[in-house]
Amino acid sequence: MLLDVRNAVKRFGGLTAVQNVSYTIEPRTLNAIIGPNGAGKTTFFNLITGIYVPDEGSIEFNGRKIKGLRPDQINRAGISRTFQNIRLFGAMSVIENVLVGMHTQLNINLFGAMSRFPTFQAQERRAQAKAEQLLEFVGLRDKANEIARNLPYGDQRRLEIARALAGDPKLLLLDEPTAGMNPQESLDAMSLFRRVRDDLGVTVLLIEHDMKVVMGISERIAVLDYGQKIAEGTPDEVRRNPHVIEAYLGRSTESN
Amino acid sequence: MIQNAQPKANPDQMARRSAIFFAVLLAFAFLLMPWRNATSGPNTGMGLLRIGTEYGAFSLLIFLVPLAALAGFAAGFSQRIAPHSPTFFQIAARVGGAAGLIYVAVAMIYGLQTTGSVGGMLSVQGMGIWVTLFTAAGLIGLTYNPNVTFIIVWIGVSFFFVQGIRREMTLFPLWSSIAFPMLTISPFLVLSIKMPRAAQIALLVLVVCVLLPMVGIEDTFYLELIIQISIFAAMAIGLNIVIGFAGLLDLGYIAFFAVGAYLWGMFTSTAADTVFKTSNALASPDAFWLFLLLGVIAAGITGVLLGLPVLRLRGDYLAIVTLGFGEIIRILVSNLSNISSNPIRRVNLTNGAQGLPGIAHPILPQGLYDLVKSIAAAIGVPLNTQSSVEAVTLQLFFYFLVLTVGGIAVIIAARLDNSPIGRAWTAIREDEVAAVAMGVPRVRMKLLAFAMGASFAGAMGVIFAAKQSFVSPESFSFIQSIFILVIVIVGGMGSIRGVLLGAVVVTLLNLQVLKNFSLLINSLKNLDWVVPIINFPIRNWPSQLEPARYERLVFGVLLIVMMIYRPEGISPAKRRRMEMQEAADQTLEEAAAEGAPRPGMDKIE
Amino acid sequence: MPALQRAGNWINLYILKPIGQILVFVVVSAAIMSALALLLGAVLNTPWHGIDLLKTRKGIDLFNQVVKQLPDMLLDGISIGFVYAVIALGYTMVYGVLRFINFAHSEIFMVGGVIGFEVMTRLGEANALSTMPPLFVILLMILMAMAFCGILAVVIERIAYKPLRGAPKLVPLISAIGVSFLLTDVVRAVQALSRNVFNMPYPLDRVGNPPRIFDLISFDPITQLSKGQQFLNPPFLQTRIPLVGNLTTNMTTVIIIVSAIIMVVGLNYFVNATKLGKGIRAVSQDQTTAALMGINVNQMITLTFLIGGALGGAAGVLFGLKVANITPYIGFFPGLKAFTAAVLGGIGNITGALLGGILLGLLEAFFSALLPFFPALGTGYSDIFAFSVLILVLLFRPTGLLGKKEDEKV
Amino acid sequence: MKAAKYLALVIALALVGSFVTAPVASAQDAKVIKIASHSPLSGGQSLLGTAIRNGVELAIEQYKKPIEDMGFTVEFVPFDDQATPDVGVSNAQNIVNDPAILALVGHLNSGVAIPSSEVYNRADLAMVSPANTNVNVTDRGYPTVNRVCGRDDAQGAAGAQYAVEKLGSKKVYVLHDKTAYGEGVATFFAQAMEAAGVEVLGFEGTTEAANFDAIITPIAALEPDLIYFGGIYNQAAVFFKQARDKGIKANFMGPDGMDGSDLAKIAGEAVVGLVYTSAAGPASVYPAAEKFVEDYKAKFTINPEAYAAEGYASTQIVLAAIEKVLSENGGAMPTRADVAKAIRATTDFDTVIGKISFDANGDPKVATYYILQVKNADPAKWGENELVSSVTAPSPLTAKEMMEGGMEATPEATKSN
Repeated sequence: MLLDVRNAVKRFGGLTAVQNVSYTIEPRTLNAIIGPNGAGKTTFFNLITGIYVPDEGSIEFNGRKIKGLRPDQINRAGISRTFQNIRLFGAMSVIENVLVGMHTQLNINLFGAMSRFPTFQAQERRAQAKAEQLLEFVGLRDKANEIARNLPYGDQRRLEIARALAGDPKLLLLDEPTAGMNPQESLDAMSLFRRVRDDLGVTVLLIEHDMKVVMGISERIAVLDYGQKIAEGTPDEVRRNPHVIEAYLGRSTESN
Repeated sequence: MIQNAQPKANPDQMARRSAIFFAVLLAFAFLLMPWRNATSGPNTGMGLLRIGTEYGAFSLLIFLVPLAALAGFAAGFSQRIAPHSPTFFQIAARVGGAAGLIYVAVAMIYGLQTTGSVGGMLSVQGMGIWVTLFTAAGLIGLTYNPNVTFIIVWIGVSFFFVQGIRREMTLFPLWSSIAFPMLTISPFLVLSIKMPRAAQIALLVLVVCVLLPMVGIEDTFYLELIIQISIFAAMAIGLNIVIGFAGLLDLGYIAFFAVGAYLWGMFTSTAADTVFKTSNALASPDAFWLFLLLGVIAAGITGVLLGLPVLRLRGDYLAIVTLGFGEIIRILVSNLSNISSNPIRRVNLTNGAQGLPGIAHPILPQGLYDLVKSIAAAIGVPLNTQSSVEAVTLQLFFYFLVLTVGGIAVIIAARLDNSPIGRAWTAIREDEVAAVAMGVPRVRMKLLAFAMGASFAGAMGVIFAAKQSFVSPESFSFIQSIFILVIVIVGGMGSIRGVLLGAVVVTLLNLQVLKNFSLLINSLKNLDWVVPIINFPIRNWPSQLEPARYERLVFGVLLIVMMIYRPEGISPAKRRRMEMQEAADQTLEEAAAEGAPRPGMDKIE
Repeated sequence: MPALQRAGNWINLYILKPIGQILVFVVVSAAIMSALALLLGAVLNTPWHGIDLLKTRKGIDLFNQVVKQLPDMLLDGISIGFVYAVIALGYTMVYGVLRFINFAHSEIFMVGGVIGFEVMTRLGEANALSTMPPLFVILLMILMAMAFCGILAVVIERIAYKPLRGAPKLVPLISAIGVSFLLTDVVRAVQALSRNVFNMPYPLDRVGNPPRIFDLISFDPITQLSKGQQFLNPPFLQTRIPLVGNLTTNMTTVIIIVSAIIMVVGLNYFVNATKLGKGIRAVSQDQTTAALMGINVNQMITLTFLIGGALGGAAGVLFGLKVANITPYIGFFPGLKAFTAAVLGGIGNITGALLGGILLGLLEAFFSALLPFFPALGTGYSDIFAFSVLILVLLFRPTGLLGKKEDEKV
Repeated sequence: MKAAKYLALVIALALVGSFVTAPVASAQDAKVIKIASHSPLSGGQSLLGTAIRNGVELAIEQYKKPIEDMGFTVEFVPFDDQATPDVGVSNAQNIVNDPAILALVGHLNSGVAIPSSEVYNRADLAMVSPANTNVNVTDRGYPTVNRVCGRDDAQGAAGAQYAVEKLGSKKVYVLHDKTAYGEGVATFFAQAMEAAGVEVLGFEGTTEAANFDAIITPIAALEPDLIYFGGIYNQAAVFFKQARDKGIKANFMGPDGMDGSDLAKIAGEAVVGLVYTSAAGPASVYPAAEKFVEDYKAKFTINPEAYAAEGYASTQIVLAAIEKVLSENGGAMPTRADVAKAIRATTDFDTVIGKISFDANGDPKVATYYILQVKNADPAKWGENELVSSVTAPSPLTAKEMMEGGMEATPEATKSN
């Protein structure tokens, strides 16, 4: 088991955003979390990545307790992510963005940076080469020196993924990675997600609204509603689950 | 103006640009060069404006050439009036240059005549030879690279300009505050103009290690100015790490400077007996180099100590806390003169508001004094008294010391910026949440920024105390922190070159240009000058409005104007320039959407 | 009847509630500070062995001293605290709308003090100072200063800040520093040319005091205002106002506190209950959305500066009444303190500014008054303690006491 | 945009050109002697700095005649040190590089004077200080550094002696402004008081300039019979006024920083009865002072603030020394070293503030400290403050010489009036 969340609870004031959710992920799988708006999906991501600390419950990653660790420590442990509203370092170049993502992989040494010893320079060269590889992987190689902010929307999404992959994560969390894409771009993105898993061996967990994407690539799907996990299983299982249908079609059918 | 020369500029444009500056600078040279000779005796000089003498008439003649070029340029520039004709400017520049050569030949002969020796080549009187060298280099440059011509002529002219003006001249304040800034910004011009790396380094070494010290030996005020510029520049580079790279607003930066200054001061002041109740200073002057290192470390640690509690804060909260911290350090040094329960017989650490007098400077080897003395004699500035030799040598020593330390600071800052650390800082500045999610340890990186920034100020503090030989809390007030902040912003936040340029501009403005303006008015007053046209005798200017009393006002106005017309700073970092550009573009779009006729007038965020 | 009821609600909501809130702030912070001081007095009163820094002066009963000084310290702290609060309102208003520290506000405050001086002196020159009702004089001073400084702030905004909107944060900050340099020197130049003075003492003793008849002949307030005339009445501003028991305070303190309360309540009403106030709040939340909703953003920003400047001007007059002398450089420290107060309370928050001001005033009064009893420390350290408290508060509440935590949506 | 820049350049050039043609030719051949003043002309301390500057200008105007008769032009150059050491030192470098400047009168702040005078001394440029009472200014023993004002140690002691003997103080509270000057003189006062067995209830420094409430509260609680304020009057006045308003009945006392009519203008009745020490002789002792005040008012339309007279006196000494050097060397341009020597040799020279002789350190050999009392709240009658006592104290160096010569060296109090 790569990720093991047990009975996670997160409250904001009176609102319980995540309610007693348990969730596990096997290595090298493609997973999705779906749910209506406000279901607590992003909050769940934030719990895993350490931006919020769960009020109750435990989170284990790769056999190690990560609850209470800082986001950068969790990243170092091997969980990387993208954001719902793209958060690139807008004024930096494309390749610099990827290099920042590599932070945990580099030996950060003040005196190395000041003295530029050969070891430091070699490391920089390696990092540069690896970043270029990653850009190649997501198809941005020829835009390496452009300023991130000037990229078209789809490219920004892909750059965010490249940046997230730069830290050699074991688990990649994608927060609505195809939001705002046209069908062709979505298809490209799906193949990218698959390649991430197949070529790089990275486990993927994504939040997605686009059912075509979700059903097309996910091996397991969990459904959140009102902060609770209401269903989990293969795409087919989830598709047929009455709770899910209810959650998506609204509660009007439920007798009051 | 001509910095950021884009490689894309077309050759005609380059030639034109170069020609115009060439013409302007030659005009300056003609105007001012000969004055120097005027001092060797009454009416023996070749003063351009001594119309009636043969030289005067001659000079006036060749002065007209570049003037004609100028006029032609002004007329031809606007394409609506006449289509531009680059060949005209090239011709004008060549004619001007040729005229310059003739002029220079005359000057050279004159220089040799007056000194009568080849040794006078270096001397200020034999400047003709120098002029020849520079002009020839410039003209050669014109044939293959107008930019090189331009910069060589700029350096040459500004150097002679500085050398040529004398304290005795009535308008000395005016000339020196044009000439010296011209010379001090020349390294930036060298850096900003595209040319072979070797040429760049050669020109930089020429200006920084030869021309500026030469000027400084003759007039130590110039050395003082460069030393202060360098001290502020190194601090501004440190602050730039905190603000420009890591995006943390620090309003109490001067505190770290105080840490370094008091570190050296407390241990070597002659007041050490009141400080530590010993009869001798605790550290010998030889320990200076050790203390320079200790200053770096102590300030770095202080930076971490400040950083630890404030890292949770953002933006303006950080600003007020750092401001408070700066005040705390200042109040501490002014209060640590009494840390026992007996108010009168006190245990004294910093000598309070009295300040620490008699701080030691490092002892220099005797050979250095002799060397400086002989160099000075060689360039025609005999140092007669022992105290003047000492004064000049010390100033030169501190000049090269701050230059070295400042240079190291620049290199470190540049290397950090272009390293994983610098990238992490930029990432934190751009988007803290995303940076942390990418594994950047926020706290450690911010602490590092604080510590690095502080350590530069600590080193400069030690040097400052040794140079001033006296420190008191007055040097570390809030306004000083603001002064450094102004340097960073005016120069161009995030850009190392910009910050250096900012230090030059702001420090010169404060210490030289504004003061000289006051002095100029004063000397015009002494001369009973009457302002032409309005016929206003300047003597009647009320003393309540004496310019010396309103330097701050002028400084304030300049800040406002600067921020309005060039908010990204004089030489902005590429990233910043882009951000500003984007803001402007947005405004344009908005304006276009609103159908506003004049874009950029009414910006809405 | 419903109309009356509505009026009742209105009074409750916009008058009584804020006043109640102020009262609670004052009482609670005063109580906490007093309790702490008494506690410390009791604890440190016994010889504090070993620690030289905490030794009290010989022959001083610290606890008794605390008890003896307590009423004075509270009054001092509260009265200066209200002045800080009024200045802090200016910082907070502008910050709330533009997210920008208006460094020139301390100079606007200083100009307010100068206007107060000018009004008072001119009235004195016209022999009106002594014959007009004192409260009217003070009202006139405050109103004139408010009008002038409000307009001044708007002009400054137009010239120095407006062209910078949209630029990075630090750019208007530097511009503001430029403005503050400019203002001090302009005031100095104007005063030097017009009156040839640097110090601008308020002729406080003359308010409401007709001097004896022969003093009226050729009265020159600058040189003669403190000539030692025998006044018909005791100076109005020195009138003692009885408080609890035999504790009294003077008229100046009462005027300061009352005017400050009126201004806070008025501002509270304006911002929360009027249409313009809602506009300002909308702009402070989100400029773009506000503009889309048909709010004239520029107008609202101008209005904010007008109000902020007016409050700064009023604070200048109150400060002048309190300290009796204004110079062109007087603005810096109160400005700094008020800014600190605004941050302490939570910058951008009107009630926060008030709470921060009162708290900072009390802190300053307590530390300044009690530190002299520790010979190894002394008054000089009071600012260190004040700033330390600020840092401590921000450590536990990073957005100030009443500041709302801005949760970033991730 | 570019066109505008170039155009601006052209215009600038044209302006420069027109400037050049204006006043160049005149005064080029005349031999110029410049005397500089160096004090804060901008910022919060500009009031006193300007007073020094004005004093120097007035003295030059009035006494330059003999030097100009010898074929020199005497010019006055004011410098603004902004009360900041860095600016002071930078100006100092500017000053020493102008060979025409033969002597300098300044500074206001000892914190600026000490580092700046290091620069002057290396260039043999004589400095005469009108206001730096800090002991470190002259105790370094530089041949170029002199002062006409008293020393903090002697002044503090003189004040203390009067406070003990005449005011009969038993409990004193000492306050200072946390400047080198204020803290220095207050320290010596407090030490002298304690030595005399007076209880020092408190010794506090504050930079507060406006609201003294919180500082006054503990003073009121301690009930001293004398409050000493080591500082400058525009801060002290506000303090004294607020202290009286708070019902404090103690006597007030201060050093020569209290000597300014604005003290009475701001504090009014509160300072009537205040006693202050001053090294500058009052008009009743030095009649020349009266004329000085009139001339000053006529020229600058303002009352001379503190240190204006000292600035004037310093300039008198400087000009006399230059004149002496000129008459000795037959009208050649004097060297700075000669001028410095002549200034140091000043003996029994009559200035507007009294007779001055310098000792080997540049201190006045014998300084007389006048103790004056404010008699009237009317600032116009500031000049009528009553001289209640005077104390003559030799400088430390002179005292040492006297000791070695076996003479009586204790300060001697003389009853006057």
